Formats: sequence, structure tokens, C-alpha cells
Amino acid sequence: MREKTTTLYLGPQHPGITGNMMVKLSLKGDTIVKAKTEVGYLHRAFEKLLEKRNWLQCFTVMCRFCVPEPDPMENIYARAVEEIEGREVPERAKYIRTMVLELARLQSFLLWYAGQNGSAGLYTVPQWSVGDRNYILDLFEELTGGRIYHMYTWPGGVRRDLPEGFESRVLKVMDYIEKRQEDYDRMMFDNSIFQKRAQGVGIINKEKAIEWGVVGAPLRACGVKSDIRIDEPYEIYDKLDFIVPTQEGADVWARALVRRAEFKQSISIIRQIIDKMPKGEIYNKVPNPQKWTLPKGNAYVRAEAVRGEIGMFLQSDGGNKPRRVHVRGAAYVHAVSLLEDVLVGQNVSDVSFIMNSLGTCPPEIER
Amino acid sequence: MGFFNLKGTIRPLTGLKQFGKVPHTIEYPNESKEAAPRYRGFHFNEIEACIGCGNCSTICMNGAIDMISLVEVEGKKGDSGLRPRVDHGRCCWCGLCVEVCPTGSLALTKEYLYVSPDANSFLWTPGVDNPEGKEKISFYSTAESSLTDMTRVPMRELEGMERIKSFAEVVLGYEEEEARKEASRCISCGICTEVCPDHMHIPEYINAIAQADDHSAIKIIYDNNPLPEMCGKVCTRRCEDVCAVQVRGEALAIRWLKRYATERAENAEMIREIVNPEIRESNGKKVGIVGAGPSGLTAAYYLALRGYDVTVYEGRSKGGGMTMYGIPKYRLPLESLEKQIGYMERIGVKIKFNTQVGKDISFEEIYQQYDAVFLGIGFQKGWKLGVPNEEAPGVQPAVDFLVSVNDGQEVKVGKKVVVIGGGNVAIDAARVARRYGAEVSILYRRRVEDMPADWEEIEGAEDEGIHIIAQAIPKQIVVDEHGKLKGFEYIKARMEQDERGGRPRPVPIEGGETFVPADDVMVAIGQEADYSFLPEEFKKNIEISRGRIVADPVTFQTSDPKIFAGGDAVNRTADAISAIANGFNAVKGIDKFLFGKEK
Amino acid sequence: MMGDIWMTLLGVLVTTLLAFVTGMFYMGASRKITARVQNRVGPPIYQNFLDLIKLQAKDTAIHHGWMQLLGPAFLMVSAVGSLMFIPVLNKGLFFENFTADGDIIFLLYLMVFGSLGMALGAGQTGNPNSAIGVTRGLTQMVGFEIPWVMAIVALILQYHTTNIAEILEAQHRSGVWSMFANPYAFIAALLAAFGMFRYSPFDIVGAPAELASGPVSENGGKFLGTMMSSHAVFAFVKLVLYVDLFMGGADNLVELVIKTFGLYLIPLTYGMVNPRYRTEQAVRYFYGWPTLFGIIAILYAVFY
Amino acid sequence: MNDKNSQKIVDVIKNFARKHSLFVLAYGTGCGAIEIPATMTSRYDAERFGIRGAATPRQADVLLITGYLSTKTLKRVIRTYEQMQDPKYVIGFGSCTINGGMYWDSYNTIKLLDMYLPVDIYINGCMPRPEAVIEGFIGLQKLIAAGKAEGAKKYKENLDWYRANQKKVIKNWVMPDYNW
Amino acid sequence: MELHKEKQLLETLQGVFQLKSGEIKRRHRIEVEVEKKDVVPLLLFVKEKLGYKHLSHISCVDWIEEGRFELIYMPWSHQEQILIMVKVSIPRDAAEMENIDMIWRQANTYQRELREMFGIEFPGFVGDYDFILEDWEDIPPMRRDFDTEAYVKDHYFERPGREDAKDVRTEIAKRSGEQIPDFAKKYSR
Repeated sequence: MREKTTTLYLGPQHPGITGNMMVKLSLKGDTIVKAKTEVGYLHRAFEKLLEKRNWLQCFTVMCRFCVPEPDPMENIYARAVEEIEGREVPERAKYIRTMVLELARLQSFLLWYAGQNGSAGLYTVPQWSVGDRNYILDLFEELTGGRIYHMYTWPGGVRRDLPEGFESRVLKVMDYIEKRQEDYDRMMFDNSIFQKRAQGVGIINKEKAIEWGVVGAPLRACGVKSDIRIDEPYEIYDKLDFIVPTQEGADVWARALVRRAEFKQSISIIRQIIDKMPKGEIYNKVPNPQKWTLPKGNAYVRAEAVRGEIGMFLQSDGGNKPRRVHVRGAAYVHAVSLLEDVLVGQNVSDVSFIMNSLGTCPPEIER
Repeated sequence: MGFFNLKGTIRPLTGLKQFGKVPHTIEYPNESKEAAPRYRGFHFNEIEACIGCGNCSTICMNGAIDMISLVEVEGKKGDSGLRPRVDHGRCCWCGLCVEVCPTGSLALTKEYLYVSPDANSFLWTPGVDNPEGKEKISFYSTAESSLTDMTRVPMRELEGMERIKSFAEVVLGYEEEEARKEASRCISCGICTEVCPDHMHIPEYINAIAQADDHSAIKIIYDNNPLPEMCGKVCTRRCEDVCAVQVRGEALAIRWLKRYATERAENAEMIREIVNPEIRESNGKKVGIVGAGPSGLTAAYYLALRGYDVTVYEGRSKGGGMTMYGIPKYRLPLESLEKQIGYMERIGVKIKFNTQVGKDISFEEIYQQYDAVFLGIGFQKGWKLGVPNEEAPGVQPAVDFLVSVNDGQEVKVGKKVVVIGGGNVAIDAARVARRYGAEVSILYRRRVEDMPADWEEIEGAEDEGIHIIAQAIPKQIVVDEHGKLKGFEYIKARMEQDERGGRPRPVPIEGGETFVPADDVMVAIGQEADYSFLPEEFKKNIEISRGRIVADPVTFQTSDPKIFAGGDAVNRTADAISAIANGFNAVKGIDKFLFGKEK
Repeated sequence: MMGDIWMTLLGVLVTTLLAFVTGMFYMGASRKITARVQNRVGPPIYQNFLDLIKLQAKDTAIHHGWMQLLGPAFLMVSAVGSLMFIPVLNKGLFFENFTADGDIIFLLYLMVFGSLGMALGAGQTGNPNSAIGVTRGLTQMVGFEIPWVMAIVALILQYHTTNIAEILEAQHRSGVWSMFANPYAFIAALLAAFGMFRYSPFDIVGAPAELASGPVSENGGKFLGTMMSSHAVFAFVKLVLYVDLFMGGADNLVELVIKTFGLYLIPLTYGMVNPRYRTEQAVRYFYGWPTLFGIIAILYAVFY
Repeated sequence: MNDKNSQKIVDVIKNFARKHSLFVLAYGTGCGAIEIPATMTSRYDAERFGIRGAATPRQADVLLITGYLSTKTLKRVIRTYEQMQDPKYVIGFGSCTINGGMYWDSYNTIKLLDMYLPVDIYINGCMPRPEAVIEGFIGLQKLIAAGKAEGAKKYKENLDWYRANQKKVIKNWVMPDYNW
Repeated sequence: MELHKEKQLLETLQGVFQLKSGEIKRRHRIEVEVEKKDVVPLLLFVKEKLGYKHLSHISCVDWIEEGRFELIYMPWSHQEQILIMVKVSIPRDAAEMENIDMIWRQANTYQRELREMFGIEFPGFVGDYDFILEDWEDIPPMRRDFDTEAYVKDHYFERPGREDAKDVRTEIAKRSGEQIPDFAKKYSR
């Protein structure tokens, strides 16, 4: 074999890259011998901007941290503020929040279906799943007034109550999506070619996963039962009945199976929530936003997104603006140093495939 | 996997059955799905309902909203005349501007399409440039959902029946917690400052209170009002009528917040320490002031700060003028006035009490002695009712009654008292009389809601068991054969719309004469000034029209250039804060008069 | 004599035009069908013509050398050239062209020639995506050529001729299409055809998710336009070749369209529901079942 | 035919084809990129208009700037834009391209896209819905049909001005010259 | 029962290290503050001895008024389900902190960011200097003394056409002739 390596720049303008980042690959034939990630193309300096916004204004920025799944970010910000201030949230608001989170998970799963299959060259599933995702976005639009950026969960509760008959429409969409899952299964999970592509690719074994701080589905795919929703229950997750699926394969296939199972769990969770939804207040109103101050203190709040654990460190200095907001995205760990490590020895065809299975989301890395 | 994965090969092919399904594509633009009923699209602003408070502009973290003047909109009291214009190159459609809009005029619509090759065309004024948006409003705020807090922190008061036992202050004032909470409702628009005759820096001192910086608040308050504690208790607070929050909710308790701030300074010395005003070096000019009422004291205070040598002449034994003698002590306790007057004396204002001009010292003397004279004489003489038997014993102007009570003189109040009039003086007199154990009725020509008195006062009076007889036109005072007061006779009236568009007029109902027995009748239908102290030549020099001194509205100079005037005797609104404003502005006028320019 | 040349030229022109138009409509139809399977409306069936006009109307202000310019031309020449040697209709007048000399082995070379020219052109652009794409393309070609050649060898053995027209003739004589006469050869060739048409799962060559668009990465505008039209012609060439070799050709245009389009649908629909193989997986696939069928086909031809 | 407002018949045909065949470069430069999949897939299906993705700049006609551009991306976007072949169009997508949007005070994003690249059409919204995106494309189609989408020409003519603006934010300018 | 595990952990830590402060914030959260020299031993101790294998986050707060950076390390235990917030203060000028990427590999990324955004050096740490920013010449942007608005004014353009914007407060003050004293202005919105 030749000793010379080819250098391939994957990105930032590249259809296979999720979002806007770059991976510089050194190849020997089709095999990657060295990978170097370069991020920062989406750096908007949010954390700097947040130091200039007051507590309420900040909440509108939160959803922009990670575009594919904006709601968990809103949620952790709201919870961090509530934790520092000691603000109570009405019970109904908690239920609605959880429902929003799970709906967000669902639409994010559908996006993941698209990414995972698109990067494998199966273009029919993305067309279906992104199309179906619109039904969930329609629900969001009805509930929050926005398709992508909901800006709905804010400190103290949620912004507006459920519209008339919303629950039944949610259930209808759930039924539809559950049915569609069969179609995805046909194409993806039952597909021998997909199985061949996914099995044995991008392996992160258990020891390494824990050592490198892997979170979310990649961690569960190597047999570790870890889910923030169970480990550190927030909102009303402790009142819901759901399981945390795990797999042993530790490869892309195992991650896909875990996500598939989680997808089903999310549908069941939403049904449970609608079943149990109490009546009552939805909002413990915050004071006039111009003059709203929080006591000095800090909070670190986490949530489980589709990509894995996300966290927010919030420091208040007693004023009406945050001293520091620091977001920890799942992709922050997955898509920088871990990706560099995982890609070595893989086939160049699988780069985008592996990136998708790790839940790469550049806006979350750079913020 | 095995040797050959049949299922894995065949199963995917079954997905092809989708071919037979009708595509779920929305064929926009041929067909379009309407945006959700709650969609956050472009803004719409109801221009007439908007008051231009600019709260939307403040909350917008993108700096997308500018307040601009429009041709269509003219500024007036309670309306800044500015309207929001949205830079859609900044907007992120979060809708916070809608959530904080105090009037609810700003909303978002279902419209979301705007495509243009011109980057400069994304700047437009909602409501003006998209009048059709009104039908498409989707995201709006209600008084409940609004982030502007619509409910006032309630003020603690004595119980109605508890109050009439003594002259203890009825209103108890905010605790710190309450004040911070109330202050934090303020949206800092500043619309209120325009209607305040004195243009106090209301948003700034409320902000200081909200930020737990009471001392700064006091400092800001004393910038143009030296009698804030008095104002904090009895001001007519026209500011609250135009408060942006009041459009959909309860106005901010601006008066109570001022009261809270000023009460943080417990005595005159503390005020001095907190305010710590800059007193300029003496400029050698002397100013004499007639009357230690609000306008006189204000002029004196600011003149003193500007380095004048100021002397105030007051005929009575205490300072404060009508606020001292006209307002009952349960509303404005003696201490709070004395505290403020004490503070002024510390600053260097000389007040000569018990020195009635025209009696103890002649006006000419003052005129000669000083470089400028300020008249703050006020309205002290009550108007006569103009009905038969007004000279009967037991019939007296309510003002005189209040003055004697406040002066500590012994007063005798009969069992049944009738007060005639609907202003604050009438209510005050009635409530004082009630504290003397009398059964009190108030007679008023128009309806209760037309009464010029503060609604809180009216409610307070009713709480205390005072009977208000509305739509009663006075007919006569009834005396017995000895000339002793028996009671009062009035005619019931109905309200009739005024053809010329004025407020409804009372028209007597035929045969509606009614008699109320009374031991005392107090008349509170207005006051007038007493110019008897002025020598004849000054009376000629100073133009007096309809009982009021004519003074320049800016400098408060009278037709005699050396004489300035302010207070009730000059302005028509006749309240303390206007008097303070007159005094404050007269200082500038005097400055200009003596030095040619404002210093 | 002059008349013959004019006649021949006319024949070439008409055949090419037919191939081009049919090929383009097939591609348009494929987009429409794919769209329907994907639950959407899809572009109009003539969309590819618009694309082509647009591409030809685009500036091509930069190129990386003569080889890049020649690449698409090679492809076009190879496509049209192959077409000339394939009988489009069984008893066509215009469309006979050079079919009398239609040697199948020569055709095999001619068809590869285009891809090689493309490869050289792509190699010169200096874009690593193109280079890798070309490598993959060639590797994959080596993969599917094996069963393909085996199937053809089986046919040659069975009918004892290398001339396409004669193979056609033989089928007519026997009255049995070779896809029934030697089904193994047909299956082997069909499986190889998946690779030849470069639909999923064998579209790794230009996989956008990995290689931008592979060999054509640096080619825009007229290059892309030319390539698109040659692909259209080429698709038609391959389809007609299959029909001729295995399905007894076509007697008229309607039959031709039915047969070719039916054949075209097979890789298309299979591609719609499957992800792509990695290069080595693709090669392994071709060396598996298709080659096995190829061997069986040869054995069948020899011993039958 | 000398009338400047009327197009030659060839141009009409060319523009008709251009208008109905827009290859969009797949470059998600900002958060607006999340609505592109939705626009391109089954529910809204932009392919009805002949809009489809192109993998490389050489093949693309339309550069979508989906929202904010960090200076680091701007450099790549300029390079990408210059690699595209005439005629090429730029669509500014969302508020951020117009006047900075919600990143108006961020030190790392540019505010006015038209100072750096010639923008043919802007779509308003944060982010624009698929309908709005399609509306934007329709707007672009109208411009093309009228022969007014001449951003690329503008860029060539005012290259110095654009370069000066670009170099103001991109400190380390190592890029080949734009010569076509 | 409620906070039993948290209490136990805090006691263990107090027994081994000299904590400047230690507090149970809530369930799953304890916060300790240590001297700079104790950070690495403590992190090693919790990771190796107590099983806090997962580093959830490293954050930094700039307390510019006090002239210090506060670094917060947050390891989490999958078994105990407790997250320890380990706070440490380092001086703001010539800020330097021990490298911990041999304890947790992902700390590498965090440290690259801290170096770039706050200018905190980690001696002995290997990693590219450019992480998110490119050719940055100003002071590290996340420091609080970096004024982003001024930077924006210097480097970027603003669309003209908005100069006629008025401030409601000053407009009203102008109309009524009110003069807002300087000391009150800081309380204007």
C-alpha cells in the first residue's frame, strides 16, 4: 500500500456535513488515518450577548442554541432561573412543558431519521420523515405560534395554555407517526443493506464511552443505562412510566436501535401526559421584565435531548442580567475530540453516517 | 445476516406501495395552509389605542423597535405622540413586545410573507404600513397574560370605624417589600412626567426604589420638589391618570411610592444628609416671599440653593399654607410638614412666622427691601353659596372650619352636619366633622362620579359612614324664627345632556324640594384670594383678572416686573403640585430677571 | 453513394435524437416516480430539458485543462458511438446504422471508454472529491463488469456469435427470448445492471453525502449539461442493449418503450428503497450472487 | 431590438429555463438551514419548481445565505460564491442577513449581507417558513424572468468595493483572485 | 433519607480535603469550593475513588470586580447520581490553571475554549490555539471587559434609515421642558 495520504476537507460547504463545520481527513485509500475537526463557523457569541440581555430577554435566545431541537434549551434555561430564584411552577405548566419536550424529541428523531438515512444514500426516508415532521411542527405552531423557534417555555411556566381540542390533535398525530414508523422500519431497520452499512461501524465501547464522557443514545448503545430523565428527574418525568432502552453493540446500528426504541417511548410518554394532564394555572408570572432581578447564586441544570445530555450553567450576580450563561451541548463532547478519535480507521464513506449517529449539532458546539 | 437475507431484501420493496398514495404536498402557492390562530407573524399596531410608551422598544433585545413621530399622530397628555416602527431586519418574532405592551395595542398577525430585493424596505411601521393587518391579528396579549403587572399592591389603611375615633393617619404607607414590588411594576415610559405640573422625574425615582436605592430616589425627588412628603400624601396625582399601566389595569401608585421614599428620611437632618444639595455661594441678591405655602416655600428653597438671601413672611404660626391648614391631619400629619420645613431652614431659608403682611409688616416695606418679591398667597376665603339665610350662625365656609381645627382651636360641631360641595375640601370637612362625632351628609349638585374630589377620599368618606346626597341643588338655609339654624333645603335634580357638548348639567326636578335637618352647614364650593394686604397702587400695578393674579406662564412675572407670583392665586388648577411647579419656575424667572439669564 | 452517406447521417441523427429524447423523458419520469413514492408531487416530466437548457446557458468561465473539457465529450462520443452499433428496432430502416458490425465485445470496450474519459477529465480537476469518486467508480466498474461479462459470455456461448444482430436473430428464430433461454445469464446481467445504472445501492461514486458529487464536483454549466445528455443517451443505450440481448428486441417504438421502461424501473425502484453500499461492499456484492449466476449461466450455456 | 427593456427571444428562453431550474447550493450557513429540508421534502416539495440541491458550487445557481454569517463562514461563503458560475443568485434568508437580526451586537457575525455579497432577494422572517422560502424563490423567478437578477454583474463591476468591505472583517485574506 | 447520599459525600470530601466551603444545593447537587492546589487531587480522588467518571461541564465566571476567574468543574457519577460543583478561584491577570485533560479526555475541548474565550493558560496542555475564533486579535471575547457593542461599531455596518428614532422619555421631557438631572439618568431605562 502507498504510504502517501490524501487530504480531504469535508466541509464547511459539503452536503454530507451536518450543519456547518469541517472535518479534515487524512486518507489512505478509503481508510481514515487522521481526522481533525474544525468548528466555529456558527459562533454567534450567544453567551456574550446574554450578558447584555435581561433575564426575560435571554429566554428568546435560548432556542437558537441548537436548531434541530430548541425546546430542551428553553426548558433548562427556565429551570435554571427558577432554581436560582426559587420560583414555583404550576403543575399544569410542568405537564405542558414535558409534552413540549417530548414533541420536540419526536421531531428531532424524525430529523435524525432523515440525517442517518440521507447520509447512507436512502433518500426516500428523509423525504418521508421530514415531511411527517411538519405535522409535529404544525402542532407546535398551533401551541406556540412558531414552527421552529417556539419561545414557549419561559421562567415561571409556559406562555400560553393549550388551544381548544389540542390534545386530540396531538393524539391523532401520534397515531399517524406510530403508523409511519412501520414505513421507516421497512426501509431502514429491516433493510439488509442498511444493516450492513451500520453494523460494526463507529464503535465506541463501554469503557471508552464513559472515559470520554459520551452521553445520550451513544452511551446507551453500549449498555450503560443513563438518562437524565431517570437519573435526575425534572418536570414530571418521575410521574411517568417509561423505560430507558439500551443495546450492547456500541456501533451505529445499536445507536439507531436505541433511538428507535426511544422514539416509541416518546410517543407513549406523550399519551400518558395527555391522559394525566391536570387543570389549572399555567404561569407563575414574573415581575416586570425591566426590573426583574434574581438573587445571587448559580445553578447547573441538565436535560436529556435526543443528542444526549445538555446542561446549562447559570450564574446570577444579583442583577437583572445573567453574569454568565454557559451551555453544555451533547455535541460539544461528541463532535470535537471524540469524533476525531472515532473516525480513525473508519471508511471515508461512513464519516457523515457516524457524525449523524453521534448527534452532531455544530450550533450547539460553538454557540 | 446469514447466507441470503430475503426479508431484508424484500421488505424495503414493500415501501413502494406509497406510490399509490396521494402526495401530502401542500402545493403552495396554488393552495396554502393558513397560519395557526396563534401564529407570530408581522406586527400590527392599533395606532389610536397605542400611547407611544415605548415599552416594546425597551424590551426588544434586538433593538428592532424605534419610536418615531408620525404625521398622523399628535402628542397629547398621556400619549407621547411616538409610535413603534419595526426593523424587520432585526426582529426575531419572539413577541415579547406584545407581551409587555401595556395597552394591548400591539399584536402579531398571521401574515408572514415579505420578500423584497430591496434591503431597505424592511423598515416599516405596523398599523400604518399594514392597515389590513387588523383582521389577521393572531398573537395578542390580554390583561391577564400581559407581562405588565396590572394590579397595584394594595395600600394598607385603618379600618373605617377605627379611623373616626382619632386624627391618626389613615393611610399606613408601604412596607419596603411592598414598595419594591409596586415600583417594579413601572415600565419607565415617562408619560406621567408630562402631566405632572412640576414634571417630576417619576420613572427615575421609581427605578431607584425598585433597585433598592431609596437614597437616590430621595435625591432625585428633591431635584424639583422640596415638599415631596406632602405630595406623597395628598397630591392630586394627575400622573396616575395617564399612567401607561392604567389603560388596562390599575395605575402605578406613584404617590405612595414617593411617600415611601420620602418616609425613609426620618427627620430633617437625615433629609439634608441624603439630599446633600449643592448650595451656591451667596450672590448678594435678596428675595422676599409672601406666604409660606407650597409655592412660596418651593421658590424659597430653590432660590436659597442658588445663593439668594431668602426671607419668607407667613401670617400664621406654622408653614405650609393651605397644605398645613386646609388638609386634615389624618391625611397629612403635622410632623411630616415640619420635617420638610425644618430641612429648608437648615438649607438657609429664613421664615418669619406670625408676620402677616399688611398688618405686621407693610407690603411696601417688603417691596423696597428686596430685589424681587414672590407672592404665594393662595386662596383662603371661601366662596359664598348665595342662598338665603347664609349669615345664620352655624353656617360657615368649610375652609374656615378646617383652618380652625388644624390650628388647634377649639371647635364646636353639632350633631348633624351638612357639607355642601363635591371637592376635596368638602370631603375633608365632612370627614373631620365626622371625627368630632357628627352625622355628616354631603350635598352635591351632580352625580357622585362627577365629584372633583379624589375617588379614594370619597370612598374613605363613605367607609366612615358619611352620607353623600348627590344631584342636590341647594335652595336655602332654613332657620327658625330666632334665626337659629334648622336645616337645609335642596331640590332633587336629574342630569341632562348638555347640548353644547359639555358635561351633563343638573336640572331641578319639579316638586323635588327636600329638607335635611342640620346643626351646622359648611360650604365648600370654592375659594378665592384675599388681596386686602395689597396697597392700592400695587393693586393697580398688578393685573388681576377674575380673582387671579395674571402672571407670565413661564417666568411667573406679574405686570410689575419686580413681583412674581405663583400658587392657587395664579393658576386655575389650584393644587399643591401646581403651586410647587409655579414656585420652581418662578425661581428661574427671578434668576432671569435679576441676572439676565438663568444661572 | 452520396445518398447513402446522407441517409446514414440522417439515421445517426434521428437515432441519437430518439435516444436523447427518450432518455431525458425516462429521467424525468424517474424523478416523478421517485417523488410519488416519496409522497410528493415532484417536478414536471420535462424538467430535465429545462435543466439542460439552463446548464447550457450558464457561463463556463473556468476549466482545469483540456482533459476536463474532453471528459464530457468522451462520454458523449462513447454513448453515441455505442448507440450506433445497437439495433434499436428489429427491422428498422433509419435506425440500422452500423448494427451489422455490432460486435458485442467491441461494444463492451466502447462503453467503458466513456467512463475512462470521464475519469481522466475528473482527475485533472484536482478536486480530491473527484479523484476519490473516480477511484470508486473504477473499482465498482471492475465489480459489475465481471457478472456482466459473464452473462454476455454465456450468451455468446449459447448463440455462438458475438454480433448483437445475430443474437437477436437467433432469439427470433427460436421464438424464445434469451431471458428464458438462459435465465441465469439474465439474472446476472440484471444484477450487474444495478451497478451500471448507478442508482442506489451503487451510487457511491457520486455520493453527495461523502464526496460532494464525486467525479462531477468541478463540472458545472456546459460540462454538466453535456454529461447529463450523454447520461440520457447512455441510459437508453444500455436499456436497448438489454432488450436486444435478453428480451428479443422490439418490433416498433411502442414495444421498445414498454420493454425499456419496464427494465428501467427495476434498478430505479430498487434504488429508491435502499441505501448505498460502500465501495468494498458493492464489489463484494457483485462478486457474490451475480458472479455465481454468471458462472451458472456459462455452465448452463456450455452444457445445455 | 435596441430597446433595452425588451429581451431578445433567446434571452427569454434562457431566462425561462433558468427560472424553472434553480440548483441550490447545499450550504447551511446558519440556523435558517433547518427549514430548507422542510421546503425540499415531501410536505412542501420545492422540486415542483425545479428547485433542487446541488452539491458543489460549480453546479449551483443559487446561494442561500440561511441567516447569520460568522466572519469565519463569510470567508468560505465568499470563496464559494466566487466559485459559482454565472448566472448566479444570492438569496438572503431571514432577518439576520438584512440588518443583523438577533445577532446585531455580536462580535462574530456580519450584519449587512449586501455589503459583502450582492443579494438578489431577501426573505423576511426568523426563520422564514417554507411558504415564505417558496415565496422567495418565486420572487427570484420573477426577477430572473424579467432579466433583473443581476447580482453577479453588480459584484463584478463593484468588486473593489466589495473586496474592501470583505477585507475589513476578514483579517487573514488568503484567497485566489476572482477573475471571471 | 432525602439528602443522605449528598451528606455522606460532603462529609467524605470534608474529611480528605480542606474545603473553603461546602454546601448541598439540592438533591443531586453539591457545591464545594477549594484552593487551587487542591483541585487536581480532589478531581482525581472523586474520579478514581468515588466513581465520578463523567465530567459534565467545566465553566468559568469572570468576576472582574474582584479580579478573579472562578472555574467550576462538574463531575457526575452514574452510580451515585450526584453532580459535584467544584469551584476554584484563580487570579484574573496571568490566569493559569492546571491541565486536567489526562483525567478526562473531553476536558481538552473545554480547555481549548477557556483558553480562547477567557485567556486562561493551561501549562502542559496540547491543543490548537484556534478553536472557535479565527485570526482573533482583540482581548479574549468572553472576558467582561471586552465590549462587544463597541467592537461591532468598529467592524461592522449598520443599515441606515433609523436615525429618526426617538427616545420616549427624552422626547416627553423635551416637550414639557423637564430637565433630568445627571444623577437620575442612570436610573432611566
